[in-house]
Amino acid sequence: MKAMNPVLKALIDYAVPIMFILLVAVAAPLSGLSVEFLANEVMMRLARNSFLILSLLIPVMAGMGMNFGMVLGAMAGEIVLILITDWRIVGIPGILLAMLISTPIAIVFGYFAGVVLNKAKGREMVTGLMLGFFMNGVYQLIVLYGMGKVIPITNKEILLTRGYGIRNAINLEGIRQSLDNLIKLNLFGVQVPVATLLVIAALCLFIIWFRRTKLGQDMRTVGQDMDIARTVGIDVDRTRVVSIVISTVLASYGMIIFLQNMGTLNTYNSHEQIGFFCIAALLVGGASVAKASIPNVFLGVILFHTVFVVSPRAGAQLIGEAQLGEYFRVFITYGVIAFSLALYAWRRKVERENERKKQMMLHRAALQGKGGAGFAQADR
Amino acid sequence: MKEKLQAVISGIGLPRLLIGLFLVSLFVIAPFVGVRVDTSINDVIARFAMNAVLVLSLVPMIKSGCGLNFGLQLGVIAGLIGAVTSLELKLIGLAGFLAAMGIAIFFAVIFGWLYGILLNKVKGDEMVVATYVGFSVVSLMCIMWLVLPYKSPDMIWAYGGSGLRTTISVEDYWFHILNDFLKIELGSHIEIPTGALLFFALLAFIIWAFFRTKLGTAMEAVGSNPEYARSCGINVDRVRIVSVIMSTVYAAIGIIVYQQSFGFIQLYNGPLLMSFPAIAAILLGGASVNKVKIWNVVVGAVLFQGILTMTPSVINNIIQSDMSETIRIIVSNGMIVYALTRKMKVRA
Amino acid sequence: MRKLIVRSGLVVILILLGVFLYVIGKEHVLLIDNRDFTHEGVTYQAAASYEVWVDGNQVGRTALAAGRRGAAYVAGPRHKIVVQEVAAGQPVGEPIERRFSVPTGAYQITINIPALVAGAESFVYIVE
Amino acid sequence: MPEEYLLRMENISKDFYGNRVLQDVNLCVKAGEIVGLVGENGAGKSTLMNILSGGAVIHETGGYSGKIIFDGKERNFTSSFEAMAAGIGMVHQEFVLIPGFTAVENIMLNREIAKPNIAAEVFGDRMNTLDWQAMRRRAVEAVRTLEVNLDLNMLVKEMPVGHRQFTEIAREIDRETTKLLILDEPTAVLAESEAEIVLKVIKKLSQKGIAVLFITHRLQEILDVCDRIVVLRDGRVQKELKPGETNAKEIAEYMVGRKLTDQSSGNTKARSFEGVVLKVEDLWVDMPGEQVNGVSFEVKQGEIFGIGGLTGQGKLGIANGIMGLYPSEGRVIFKGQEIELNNPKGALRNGLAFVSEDRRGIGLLLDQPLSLNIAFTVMQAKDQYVRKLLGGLIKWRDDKAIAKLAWDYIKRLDIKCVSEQQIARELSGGNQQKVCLAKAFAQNPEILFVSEPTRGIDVGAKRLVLDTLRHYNEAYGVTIVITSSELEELRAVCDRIAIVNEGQIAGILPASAEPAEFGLLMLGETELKEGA
Repeated sequence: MKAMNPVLKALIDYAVPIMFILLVAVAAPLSGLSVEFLANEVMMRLARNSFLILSLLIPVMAGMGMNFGMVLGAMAGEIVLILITDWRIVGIPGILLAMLISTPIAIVFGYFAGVVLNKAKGREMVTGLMLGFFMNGVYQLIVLYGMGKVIPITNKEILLTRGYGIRNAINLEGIRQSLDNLIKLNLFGVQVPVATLLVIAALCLFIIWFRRTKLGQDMRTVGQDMDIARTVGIDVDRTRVVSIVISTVLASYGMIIFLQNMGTLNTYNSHEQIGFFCIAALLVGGASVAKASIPNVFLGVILFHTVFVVSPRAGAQLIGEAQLGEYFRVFITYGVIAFSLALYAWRRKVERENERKKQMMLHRAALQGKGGAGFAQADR
Repeated sequence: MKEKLQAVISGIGLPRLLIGLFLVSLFVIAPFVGVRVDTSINDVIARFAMNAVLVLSLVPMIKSGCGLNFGLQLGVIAGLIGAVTSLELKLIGLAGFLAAMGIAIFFAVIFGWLYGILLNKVKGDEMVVATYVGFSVVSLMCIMWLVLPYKSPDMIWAYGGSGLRTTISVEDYWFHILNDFLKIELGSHIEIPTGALLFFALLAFIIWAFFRTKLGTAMEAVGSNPEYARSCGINVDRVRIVSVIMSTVYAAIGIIVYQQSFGFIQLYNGPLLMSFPAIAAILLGGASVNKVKIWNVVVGAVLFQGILTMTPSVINNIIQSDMSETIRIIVSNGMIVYALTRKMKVRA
Repeated sequence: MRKLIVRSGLVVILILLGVFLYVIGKEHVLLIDNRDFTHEGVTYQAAASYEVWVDGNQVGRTALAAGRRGAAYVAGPRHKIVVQEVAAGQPVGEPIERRFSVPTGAYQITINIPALVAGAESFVYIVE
Repeated sequence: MPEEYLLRMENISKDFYGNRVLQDVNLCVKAGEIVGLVGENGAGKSTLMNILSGGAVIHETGGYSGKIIFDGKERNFTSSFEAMAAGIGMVHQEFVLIPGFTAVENIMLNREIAKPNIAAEVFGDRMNTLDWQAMRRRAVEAVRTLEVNLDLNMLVKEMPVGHRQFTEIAREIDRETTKLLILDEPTAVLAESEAEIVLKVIKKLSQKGIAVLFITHRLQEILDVCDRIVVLRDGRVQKELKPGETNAKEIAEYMVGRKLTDQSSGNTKARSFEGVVLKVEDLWVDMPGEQVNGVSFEVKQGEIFGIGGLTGQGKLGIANGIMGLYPSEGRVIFKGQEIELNNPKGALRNGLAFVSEDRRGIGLLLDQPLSLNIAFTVMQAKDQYVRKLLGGLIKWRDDKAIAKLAWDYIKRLDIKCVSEQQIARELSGGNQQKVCLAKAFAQNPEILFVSEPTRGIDVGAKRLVLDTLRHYNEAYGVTIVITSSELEELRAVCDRIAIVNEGQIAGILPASAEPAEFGLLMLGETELKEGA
């Protein structure tokens, strides 16, 4: 078995980012959007999404793949934002208080998700995805039927006319962009929300620091080989649960940052797509199910969202149908995830087989002196 | 006595028991809150006939060890192409229905074959890959529905624009073609769609018979123990592809049966989440990720459609609010999560 | 043991922080009335127009004429109000500056300008 | 002055479900002493080491009787972590290493040195940051003790096998508390030059005062490094020997024992055969744990050919490789025709049949009726028991014919079952094995491979299975190749026996040869070495 050509290997490794770079290169000029507009859009989306996507990194480290259960965190964030809006807590204190209160909720959700995922080892991703759909029902139960009945809601503006249940869309006037506008800088015509970026930078530092802790090392161990981790005395299940809890809590913060930028909360839809978009963006950045780093996050956000911004316009210019671009966006989101997951699963299989062959060859070579067969044969 | 009870419970399966009791209690309560039992039964039967083939389509893949077919949408898409093309050809009645099926099966075989090859390459991760393949194909087809050169005025947007409508009526073509075949009316409120039920029975019989052939036996062995199957000289990958093609073809037929009963073809994002209710139904019926019997399909489809029919009418009358959608989400997705967390047999 | 103390301490601090954030982030709407107001038998008559600033932001775009009402959204308990009488677009006399605090529990709070100008303590009140 | 023993195991007995595997074993080790432990499979070596290192199996199966005194205190370890804490390190035969980690990370696995920080005050010690410098220092120190050249920053998966072994040993000796090191076949996967370094390391460790319990099947190694040799057989200490006062042959004799002589070859009349039916040339099989490294042998028409050897030496790989179940290379010629490797169907079609050692794994469809189990292979591979409908388009399973076939074998092999519809899972081990045999017989094979035919079945059934094989061979002239770990069994039923050692055939002897000769072959002692 010959080793794979390194150029080809790199090409396969980075197939998704390369595809997207090409896509951007073609679609951006076609869209006819100005560089300044694009830069502003991308900067805004970078600030809006990065925190959420960073929340995916830790479960990857623990070998649990893409945390499709991050929507649970997003739900926790939304529930709290509804409460904050009802209580009329505004500005930075509102955001901070939302984060503070969402923490215990996200911990409970994350713990639940972690326990469920531990029961579905080897199928974490599809289980996480279904768990997200399931919890969507629970979320509806809380927000559509519980709020205003069991959970007191006084603000009539966010309640449905029937007296309980939250409306489809809530105006987050009180906290709209208050983090983004805290420190704002204009760099060559690009609005830079410095405070948001600082928060994101802090999270990056946290992740780097976390990797260097004992817990981080344990997660890497568990991620590499659960059996060995167990043999050397690491509590595998607990470690996995903790990784999901951290991810869920971070996702709830990420959702709060995301929504303060958006300024409105689509009560029943905001979280549904968020998991797909974040995971697709991370994969576009060159991450895989087993390996994801901070640069992947930023590269991914920039590429994915550039395509997102330009594709409707490019579609309109090319075929005269803006709707086409809309569909195209959805298609690439799902397509990227499908492609990356399939590519990864396939490569893992191939690599395992190559590894086996390599070992066999080494073994033969070692035995050569003892009268085994020669290399020539093994090389076939 | 207690042990006996436990044995009975574990025999039926706790989730099935709970859902079954819930359904029975809904039927008991129904008359008291002003819901007619006969119309309810009629609805359950109608919806069963509408959905059962889609649920049935999951069987071959579960049997061959490919897991729950989260990529059911692939077959649905083939069915949609068949239906739309048949309408474009202006074929009415049985001819249209058969043409739709023929075209659908043709595409389903091709899709299933490619899909099967893909699933063989990602063994062990079939379900998650399948989910996203399903999603991507649906969204890709969204673009195709806009672009493909269908011309029939019954199907394209009225206001000049190109592309197909989101819902297309089959009223003038083959609406209720199966449902009305040998239809039996019991009183004024119960209509039994005999044709659709017979059609389901025929398809179920084909599956049953298939697993009594050499290839079917091999498929079952591949699903329960791929190593064993290989040691007996079976080409495991090929058998798996056959199972995927079968599932896809059945899904394509299933959606056409659904449309003739429902009266509309739903395009664009219509089929996006179609795999989940079907999967939930079969799990509810007692199947697991790698084990299934035909009666699981029947029991599951009845229970699941029963819940779907009864909760809106009964629950809404009790608490005066429409919780049916929420309950559907919780039951169907909860069932799937539950099944995924069950211990799978360790493969050799 | 030590860990328990640290942890419970942290929880207490976080709860206190939550309360603190609640108080300083709580939004109130100040209804600023330049209207007649009777309180404990004393009636304050609205006659002049005023420009009003709450925490440095002007209420409304123009001066508040007699009989008019303005509104300001503020967060937190402590605020500063500055009132300047105007006539024909020209300031009349010195601006009056008053500090006041509002209860966290109340959302709608009324401020009566004539009472404020007259130096009454009861210029801030809550209408049930 | 009485000598101080670091470890004293006294009257250790242990049974698994009434099956006695250790009987009154006494074993003492002094600090700095190297004790070699030898014995056949099933002699009780691994059970004894499991007891000593707190293996979970022991506790789950009801513990043991007897006393362990380690480091002056009586102990009863219930988990490997307790044993570790007390100072007993164990290097497993299978590496407990994370392939994607460096040597440092692996040496310090779950014993990382951490610096406290504020977060740890709240969230527990696991939030402490790792002190890489200190960890590296420790690893360097451990490797220096071994005096080997190991790149600490190299990922384990990129290391040669020998270096992985060093990494494992380094981890065990890094524990400052380690006083006794158990090495289970540390040289099994190594080339000779690497093995020599490991032996040197063992000696060095003993000079530093660490006691070593050394398990190996390579007798020469034991003779080279050990201070004392303990031979286990059938759960008892058969003999303690000093290397200077013994030789390989003597050890082998104690190990294999002479008990066979009276009973063996009783059944075996010396038969002679003409004509080669199966010729294997330079066969390599990549079966995990049972690698075959280029074996060549011939099987004669109509004989019963045995393949023996210790576990893990590759004897099981041969049949699995020929049947195409594991990736193989080489040539297999059956009746003058080359069999395609890596293709089970080809082997089956050519008249080869196989009864796997992994009965429940790949031998049976556990949830199917036994009738289908018997007929399945022949149906799939040869299209028998199938009714062709619509001109062969549909191949309908002929359940009637299958039931008839099943009943035929149920009677012939005396399979105890309720009916032919009974699920295979519900049968006892012996009856399951009979079903497996029936499955193979149903194919009317010209040559039958049977692996571990008596593993996990009771004594009466054992006899029956062997007799069945023998009868089948004599009545139909079918050539049979039996692979088994039990030498007695092979000697009782086979005509010739090949012994596999380290993936190669160490020698082929007639069944009537002396047990000790087989023993020597199993231990890799060729005539040549013995003479030297």
